[in-house]
Amino acid sequence: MTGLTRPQIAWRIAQDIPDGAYVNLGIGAPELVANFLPEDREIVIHSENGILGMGPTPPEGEEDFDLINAGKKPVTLLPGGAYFHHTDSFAMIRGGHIDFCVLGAFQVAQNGDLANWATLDNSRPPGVGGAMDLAVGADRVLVMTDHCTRDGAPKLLDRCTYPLTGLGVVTRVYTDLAVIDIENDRFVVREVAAGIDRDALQAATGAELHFAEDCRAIETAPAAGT
Amino acid sequence: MTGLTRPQIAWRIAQDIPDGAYVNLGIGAPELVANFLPEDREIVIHSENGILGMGPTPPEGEEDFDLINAGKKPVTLLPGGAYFHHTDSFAMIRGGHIDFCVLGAFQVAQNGDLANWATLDNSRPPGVGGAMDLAVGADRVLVMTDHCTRDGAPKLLDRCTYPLTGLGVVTRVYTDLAVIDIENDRFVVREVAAGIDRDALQAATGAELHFAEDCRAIETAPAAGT
Amino acid sequence: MINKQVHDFDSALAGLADGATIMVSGFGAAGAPHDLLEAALDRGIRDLTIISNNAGEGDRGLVRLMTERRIRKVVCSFPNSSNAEIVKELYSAGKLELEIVPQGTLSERIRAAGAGIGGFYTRTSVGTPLAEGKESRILDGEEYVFEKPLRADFAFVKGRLADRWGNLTYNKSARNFGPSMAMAGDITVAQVDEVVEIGDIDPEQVITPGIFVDRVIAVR
Amino acid sequence: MINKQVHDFDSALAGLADGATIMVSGFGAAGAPHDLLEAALDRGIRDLTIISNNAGEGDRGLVRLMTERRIRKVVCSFPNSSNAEIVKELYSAGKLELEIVPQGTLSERIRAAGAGIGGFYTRTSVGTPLAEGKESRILDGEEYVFEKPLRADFAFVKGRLADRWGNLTYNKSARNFGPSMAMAGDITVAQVDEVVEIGDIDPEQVITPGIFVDRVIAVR
Repeated sequence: MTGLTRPQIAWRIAQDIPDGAYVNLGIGAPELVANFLPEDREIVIHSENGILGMGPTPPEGEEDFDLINAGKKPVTLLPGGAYFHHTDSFAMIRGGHIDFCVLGAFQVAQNGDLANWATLDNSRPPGVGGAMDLAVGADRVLVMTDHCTRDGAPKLLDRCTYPLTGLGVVTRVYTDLAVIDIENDRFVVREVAAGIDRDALQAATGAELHFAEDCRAIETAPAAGT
Repeated sequence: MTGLTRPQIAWRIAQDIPDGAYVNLGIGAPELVANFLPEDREIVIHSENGILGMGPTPPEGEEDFDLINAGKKPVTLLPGGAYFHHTDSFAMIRGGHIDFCVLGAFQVAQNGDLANWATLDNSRPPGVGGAMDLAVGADRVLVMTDHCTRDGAPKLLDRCTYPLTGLGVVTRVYTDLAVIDIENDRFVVREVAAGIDRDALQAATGAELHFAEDCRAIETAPAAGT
Repeated sequence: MINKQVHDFDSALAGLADGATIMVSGFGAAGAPHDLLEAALDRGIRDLTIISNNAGEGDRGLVRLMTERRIRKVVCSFPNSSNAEIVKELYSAGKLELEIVPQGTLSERIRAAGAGIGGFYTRTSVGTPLAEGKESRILDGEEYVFEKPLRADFAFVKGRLADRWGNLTYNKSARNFGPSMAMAGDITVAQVDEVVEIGDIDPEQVITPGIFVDRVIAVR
Repeated sequence: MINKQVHDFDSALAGLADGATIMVSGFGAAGAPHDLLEAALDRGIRDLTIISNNAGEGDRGLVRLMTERRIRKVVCSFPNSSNAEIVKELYSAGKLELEIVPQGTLSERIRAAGAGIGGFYTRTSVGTPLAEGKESRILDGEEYVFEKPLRADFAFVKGRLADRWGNLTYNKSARNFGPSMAMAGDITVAQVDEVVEIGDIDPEQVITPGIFVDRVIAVR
């Protein structure tokens, strides 16, 4: 079953971010979304370490290691951007001022529960970062994830088995196989990747799927997918 | 009974503020203290509307009505001063960062209770301002007051009858007649104004006075008293 | 494109209705958004709840709304002003409801609303009439009073510079309640001296980031 | 005269003793006061409790203290780092105590200590393992968790400019935890790039007013 590439998922998510939105992109794969934001929209990216208006990676040799993103990689600041301290930054998150966040996930449950910070493996110290703040604070919590783990286990479940990040917080999940809304404690499939049939998608999912009446193929950008 | 003038009280208070102290001066008479701070000390005045390093009144014609003190009168800023917003300003007060505040009082009780924001007259709307924050937040709360009301009623009492500003907060009281510490729920007289005898002072006070062993005359500045 | 600048008061106040709760920045006249208040007056808005440090001073803004009986209630720390007898008159006549809040608690409650804090404990007002009816609690051996966040339908603030993203700077002590109120209004409208080009405000000097501001109007 | 500038690390760290709790600013390496931490290391200080967003990254500062087993406990949001395996090693071996706190809660708890807040309610962590054992409360129909202030004996912060009054500015996203930690340390020590003359920092641009800072040391 081959579905979307990560850049294709990122491109798809980017199409859902409207002009003027304030967005926080989680560490890792969600950072890719920044590369695909439509050029005719002005979208303000928030980084929890005290940046609004975060811009792209600087050219090699021009990095300033006092200007980094939440993943601790050098970034730039767009005109109109601002710096502020950590408590103010999390006041933005916790106070409900961020319109969208895009987070990775270990597991998502059909009731919107999110598990993305710890597993049941206790050999590594757990690290939560800002995930719990974003989960409860952002207006809409979008999840970007592979549909299954590397071992083929489903990540979309009737309930999470890993320690939770937030309860009932996820609004939409974007995977390599589908775009799925969480509505009334159910997974509602809005879009399916080309070539994936419904039975296969259901088999790869650990909870009952409900297909929207207007369920269609996931759009991909002509140029994306590399 | 004539004791100290207000400038003389202010001068006396100023002598107790050490070099390097952060001080908030209440609206009204306490503002006079700023005029008498010893010139060989560097004392940082805090104004609750967002100023540290407040300087003297500007020359006429140079007032900036965006640069005012808590009494809403034009002031200046000293080199090294800073502006900040109201919540940060009260974080300084409430977080215990202000070393001294000087407040006026309607009544002070021997247990350190302070009443300085409302009387029993309900015809006027009460206004508390920052008094309750200063009362609990400043390291030392100094009171500057006439010893008695205009009608001759004592303001230093065994307990306050007016609505309280703070409980057990006052550390020292400076009046036109005496300098009085509050220690173990008792008024301990440290200094008495020249020409005031102990019986007269006691008669003007609504609680028992205890005279310190080394009780002496209040010092006044040669040039003050005008 | 993001452009929060509006060019007339109808746009600045769109959605403001009778019965609204409005936060009003300012400490005395410094930082008071008089023009926004008077635009609300001109549009006939009434039955307002005002959250502001003072209940009006001088002869502009809140005092005019007060005089025209547009204000039902004021949540403030210090209603009295030497030159605004109207507050005293209406209060004495029972025609104005006042909620008196210690200044630091007022500011902290406003910030709490903007920061997603459900409530907090403060030592301010313990044992005083302003703590009556409020939960108290011993924490680490000290008594504290429970205080709740304070939000508003609109926040009116006054800045010095703004850009089209809504970033704000302030002038000296006129900063006062602006930054916290900007966080706590469902719709935050900033009256500023000047709207400058995007990028003209040094990102280190932005005091209120645009995320907290919905509309900006230049008033000279 | 006020002069908070010190010229050597003995003066910067005076009073720091074994068993101390130290707040350490920085998000990864940005804003981390490595030189203050290494001066503490050089002076043999041990048995430390560290409050910091990360438990060390790279090969300086916290990582060196960790490697030398000077740290008993870390209160942080994110202990893991791709290039600091020592944290994992010590943790797995039961030789390092960790208290994991959500990043926003960590920052808010630090601010609370500096601002005199006895505790506050947040929605962050509700229903998760990090809320276990904590009081929860329904406020306005939503569930919240009670969190307490977090103070320290020392706060080590890293600024860009300072003056002798202790006023600080920061550089870009290296600001991060500095301003809140500076409020919450009994003794706050700032490592800065440069100490400038009093009055050289624009009063509108002071990020941490000197009242929160006890000592300043320039490190190049």
